[in-house]
Amino acid sequence: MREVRYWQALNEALREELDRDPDVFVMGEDVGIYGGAYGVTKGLYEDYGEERIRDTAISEQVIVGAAVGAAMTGMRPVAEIMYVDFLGVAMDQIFNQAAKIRYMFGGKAKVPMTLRTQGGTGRGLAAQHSQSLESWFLHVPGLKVVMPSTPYDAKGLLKAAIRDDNPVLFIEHKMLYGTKGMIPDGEYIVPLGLADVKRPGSDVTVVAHSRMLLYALEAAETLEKEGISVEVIDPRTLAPLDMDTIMTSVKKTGRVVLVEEGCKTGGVGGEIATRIMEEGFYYLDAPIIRVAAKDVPIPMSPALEPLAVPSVQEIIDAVKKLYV
Amino acid sequence: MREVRYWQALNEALREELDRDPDVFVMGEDVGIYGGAYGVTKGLYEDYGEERIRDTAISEQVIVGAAVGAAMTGMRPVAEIMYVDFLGVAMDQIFNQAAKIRYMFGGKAKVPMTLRTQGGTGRGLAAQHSQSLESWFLHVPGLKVVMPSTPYDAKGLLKAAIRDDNPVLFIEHKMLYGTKGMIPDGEYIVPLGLADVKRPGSDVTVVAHSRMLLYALEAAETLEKEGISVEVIDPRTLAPLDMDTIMTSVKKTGRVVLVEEGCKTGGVGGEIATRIMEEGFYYLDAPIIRVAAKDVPIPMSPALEPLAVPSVQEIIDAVKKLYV
Amino acid sequence: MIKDALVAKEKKEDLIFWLKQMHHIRYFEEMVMQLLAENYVKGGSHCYAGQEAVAVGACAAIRKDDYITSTHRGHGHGIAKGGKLNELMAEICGKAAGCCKGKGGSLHLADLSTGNLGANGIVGGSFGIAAGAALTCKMKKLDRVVLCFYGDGAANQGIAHESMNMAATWKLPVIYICENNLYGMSVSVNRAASVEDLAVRALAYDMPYKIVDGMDVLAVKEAVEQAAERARKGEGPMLIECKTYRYYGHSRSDARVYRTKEEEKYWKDRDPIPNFAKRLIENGIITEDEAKEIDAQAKKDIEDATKFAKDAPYPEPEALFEDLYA
Amino acid sequence: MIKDALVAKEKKEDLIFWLKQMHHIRYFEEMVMQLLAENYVKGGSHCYAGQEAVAVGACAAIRKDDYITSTHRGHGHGIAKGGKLNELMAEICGKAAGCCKGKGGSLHLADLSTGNLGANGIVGGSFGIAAGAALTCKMKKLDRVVLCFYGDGAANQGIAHESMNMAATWKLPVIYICENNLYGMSVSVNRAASVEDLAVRALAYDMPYKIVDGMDVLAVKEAVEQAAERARKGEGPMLIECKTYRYYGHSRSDARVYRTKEEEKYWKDRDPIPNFAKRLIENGIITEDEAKEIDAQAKKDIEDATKFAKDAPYPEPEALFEDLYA
Ligand SMILES: Cc1ncc(C[n+]2csc(CCOP(=O)(O)OP(=O)(O)O)c2C)c(N)n1
Ligand SMILES: Cc1ncc(C[n+]2csc(CCOP(=O)(O)OP(=O)(O)O)c2C)c(N)n1
Ligand SMILES: [Mg+2]
Ligand SMILES: [Mg+2]
Repeated sequence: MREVRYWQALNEALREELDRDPDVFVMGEDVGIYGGAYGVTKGLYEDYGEERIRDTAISEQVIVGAAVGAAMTGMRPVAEIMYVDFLGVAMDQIFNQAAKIRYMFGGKAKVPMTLRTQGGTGRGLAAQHSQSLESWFLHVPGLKVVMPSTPYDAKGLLKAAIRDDNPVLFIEHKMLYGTKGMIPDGEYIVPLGLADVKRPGSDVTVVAHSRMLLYALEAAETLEKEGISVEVIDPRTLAPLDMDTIMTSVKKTGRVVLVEEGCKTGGVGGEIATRIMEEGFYYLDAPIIRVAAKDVPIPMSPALEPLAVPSVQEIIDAVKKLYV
Repeated sequence: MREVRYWQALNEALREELDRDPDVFVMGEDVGIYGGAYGVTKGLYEDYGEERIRDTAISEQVIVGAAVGAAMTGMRPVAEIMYVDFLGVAMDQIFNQAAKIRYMFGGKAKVPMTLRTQGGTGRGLAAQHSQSLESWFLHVPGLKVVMPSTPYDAKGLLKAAIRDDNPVLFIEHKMLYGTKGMIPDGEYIVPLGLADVKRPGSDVTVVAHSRMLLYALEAAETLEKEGISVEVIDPRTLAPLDMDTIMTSVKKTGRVVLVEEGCKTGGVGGEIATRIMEEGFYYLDAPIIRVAAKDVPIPMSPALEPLAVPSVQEIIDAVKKLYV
Repeated sequence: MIKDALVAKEKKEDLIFWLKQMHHIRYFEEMVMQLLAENYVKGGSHCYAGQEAVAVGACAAIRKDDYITSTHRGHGHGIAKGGKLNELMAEICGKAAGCCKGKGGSLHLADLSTGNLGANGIVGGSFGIAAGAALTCKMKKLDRVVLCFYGDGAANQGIAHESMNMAATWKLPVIYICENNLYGMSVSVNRAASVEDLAVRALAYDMPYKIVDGMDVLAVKEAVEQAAERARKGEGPMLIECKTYRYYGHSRSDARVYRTKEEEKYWKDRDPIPNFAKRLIENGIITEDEAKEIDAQAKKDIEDATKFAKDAPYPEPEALFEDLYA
Repeated sequence: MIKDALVAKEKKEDLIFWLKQMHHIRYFEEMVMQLLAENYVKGGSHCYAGQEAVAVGACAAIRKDDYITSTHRGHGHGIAKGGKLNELMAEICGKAAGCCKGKGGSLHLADLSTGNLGANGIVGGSFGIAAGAALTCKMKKLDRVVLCFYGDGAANQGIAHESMNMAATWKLPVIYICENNLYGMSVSVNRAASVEDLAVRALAYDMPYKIVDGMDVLAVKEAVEQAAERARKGEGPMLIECKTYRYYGHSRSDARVYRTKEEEKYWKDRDPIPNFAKRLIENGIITEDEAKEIDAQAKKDIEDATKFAKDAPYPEPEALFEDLYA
């Protein structure tokens, strides 16, 4: 085992897959010389050359579209869209093309592509560079959606995504790139569709993904001291969603807090809460609580940005509210 | 009162607003000579001329973008995107521009535009012409989302949308254009943000919008005969969502079925179910049931298309399941 | 006479094959219109009749393992690229024996086994796919090209611009084939675009272009052949604008109020099929009787395909959940 | 000497004003870089230094009630269009006194009171807004024009194509001002686009175009003036490509590995500010001392604005929920 940063874990995953499979290539804005806006592709251009590490024009539609076309004809593109906020520019290519082609063509095509991007708040970048839009993509059958919270998961899941024969949307978090964690020395894969119990507990189930997982762990630590044992679950992939792991926990605790960095209305929490209600209504001892971003665009001001999204304290308060 | 079809009601709303306010104009693909793909703008080109009824190129990004720019500078555009499925092409302009500009600019701009479109299944048009994507837009603060189910609502809500100072996404349904209903002779407005109890009842609350409202009413009729009294609520506008009307009903019935034509995962139902749980968990006598489309793209085959979306029978079955 | 030169350089069997393919497309579309009228077929109904010379000429210029991307008006492309008539017609009818198992229908006709990467319900939706397929050809050194069919209306989509710029910058083997049939639905090309010839858009990418008579199968073939040769040599994309016309309305519900009977007549007088038959007769390639026979055979092929399609079963309900993930 | 002719036709006070505006922008950006380094400002950090002649020259050519749309690199546009320095600096700092109440910050600097329809965090995001504002001007017969600033990178976005086609087809009064600073982030213009001059993209819309020295404020002004005159007459849009350079990296974190010191020096030798000051002195418009005084005054203005911004309070927490709906 050794300690790496989140961005390095991703960089390693790309290198290993580029080494393993000549059909894998990387494409996107500033993924080449620049090494990626957040450094994930650092050094790849130098080591794999401009044919396999392709700097593109600022043309998100054709970045995604070309990934679809290349995937259909035998390549395994790993395309990058610099911010999840920019997916809107290429939205049609994601949900109408990448996600639907296999089904529309009666299973006679496959689209093995990975679309990397990153989201979230924390850098004062305002409303068009700070969003958490993952919930939209749960509503797109045909896509898989991955959101790693640790370096270990980041590497293992990215390798799984690249090897998957379906279009995978892989959403990183801008505030996680610098975080550190242990990974094995050798190769490993984290399969898509498996949640992870990041901290076992017995009183309350907290489900959180991406950066919010770290907040949830922090909240759990504090609550532990106050005598509340929190089980923290990271779904890791939102589609497919591992409800089994979540329900096992809910059946044990009967109390649930769902945390996400996206806006509450129409968010991931509503979906998970409803699934829990559908699958285990009678296990619930209290209504499920959602802790999510306020329903506003993310403001730039440092005085406002942190107020727009959940804080550790809000998670703590929500857990305690379950006992009132 | 007089009977009109849904498309005519919309057409009247456009005419009345074009007459009332010289800043109102219509823009979109084939809204002119052709009269709109589903006939809603029939005759407007002849009566209002090509300056105010603008046929555009097939350029969805700039259709929405130009509507934003025109709205910011003093016009009240009513732009049309032919199918809700095509919003993906213009997605950035909707959620990053139209919806956020006012907030990002500290309230110093307003964007009074209406974006008309239509969705839903029923015509064998397959995966890219049959979607119900409304749930995405609940997750976009700054937008309002309207989905009329009757000619009366269609006219009154469209007029309200055009007069609203905010961007309004107005989603019609391709199978409703030919449906008939009564409307008053004189002018009227249906305010945004008010749900409507389309059928009072005492045992079960069914919430349904757009075409599914008709299905829900049909199911309610059948169930009445079997002794189950169903209250059918049409939210009419999904954002803002009138939870008061829904909760009043839930407190009375304690049993809820949510119906929608979009895919279940990440749909509107999850949001409403969670809101109900948050606001009235202890009133619920049984878990809320969602009746929604299957999580697949809409297949073209007439043997499959109807299976992908809810049927009246499915709604009936869901209501009965609440009693098991 | 330049026309004769074009005829002279082709093999007789090929000329006959192309004539027959054009007949196939025309009869296919007439049948689709009939099935729509009978309400046997629901769904998309964008017929290709009138434009046959474009698809047939363009596909005649490339190889079996080359790729094409198609449009919402894709029946002609599917036939010209070698799709099986039975499977295509069954697909239109939503049958399990269709080339997409009845899930795609008219708007999503695709047949990867013939290199047809699919029709698209999104106008402009295939531009990116074409660039991506060409990227595969380049990166894997496949010596293949991609024909990207698109309409005059689609030319105004943003992704057209992005795709052409990518292909030109990376010298990808794409041949952009603009089927300028004068209208995008009801909007005439000169109300939708500010240029007379959409071909000049190529100047924005330093890409060569050519404008050809889209009613002349051999003219289309020649232009595409030249473009394909360039592309295979690694010299990058080219744009070919084919001036053509669709004979039916945009779709079943179209009353065609935006165009005149005179205009329709002008173009029907230039019908690519009888004119090509006549030309083959005049050039001594086939006799009048042979021409009639080809026509009759094509008609029968479509009738057979239609019988096949009608007899074929619909997909089973379980199919709803199949083919979503690989 | 052609330069003299351009100077000669302007009023002294205007020439001085433009020089000062350019200084304002430069000092503003130096201050922003400093505030970023101090970590007093977070967020976007795309500085306009080096490109001052474009914003100032272009805005000098239009009227107060004309509109502009800006980009992610929008500080210069905001100043040139007449934004108050205090409000702009306060906005960058996220203060309630900012022109967007601190909600937009650098990436969303907007000031509708001066006709600035806003910076945009989405590259290309303003193209549609520009067309729409021009549509308002046309429909309401306002006799106004819209300047649509965009970068060489943004030129490759699909919406650029759609906007230009709409403006050209409808003869909207938009002037597209391409600020070609050779790079979109790290990707040089010739790796992102297949044409040497992005101005030729205008050919795709039958739109006139002009290429000007973007380091020469009067050359930019002259070109935009001519374009504005055309546009006001209803003759439609025009594209002006300004060759320019950004002096800092793309953003704070950019190590500029993609360009050479020699290239940077080449462009810094052509710095629009000292060169313009020199030209005014040579033409006898101002003395060296006056030039120094203008410079010093501009510097002080920015210091004052910075003090204002630093002293200004942050928004109250309630502001989070304000200004969402009208
Ligand atoms: C993104 C998108 N916008 C609009 C439509 C509706 N639509 C389908 S075909 C068509 C006209 C296309 O015109 P053109 O590209 O010239 O092709 P043609 O129909 O003439 O073959 C339109 C507007 C669509 N399917 N997709
Ligand atoms: C849609 C979108 N894609 C990518 C980005 C990230 N990005 C911000 S600025 C920039 C480069 C823009 O280049 P150019 O248009 O030449 O403007 P410049 O920065 O040179 O002024 C990029 C890639 C973005 N903000 N929006
Ligand atoms: Mg056309
Ligand atoms: Mg640039």
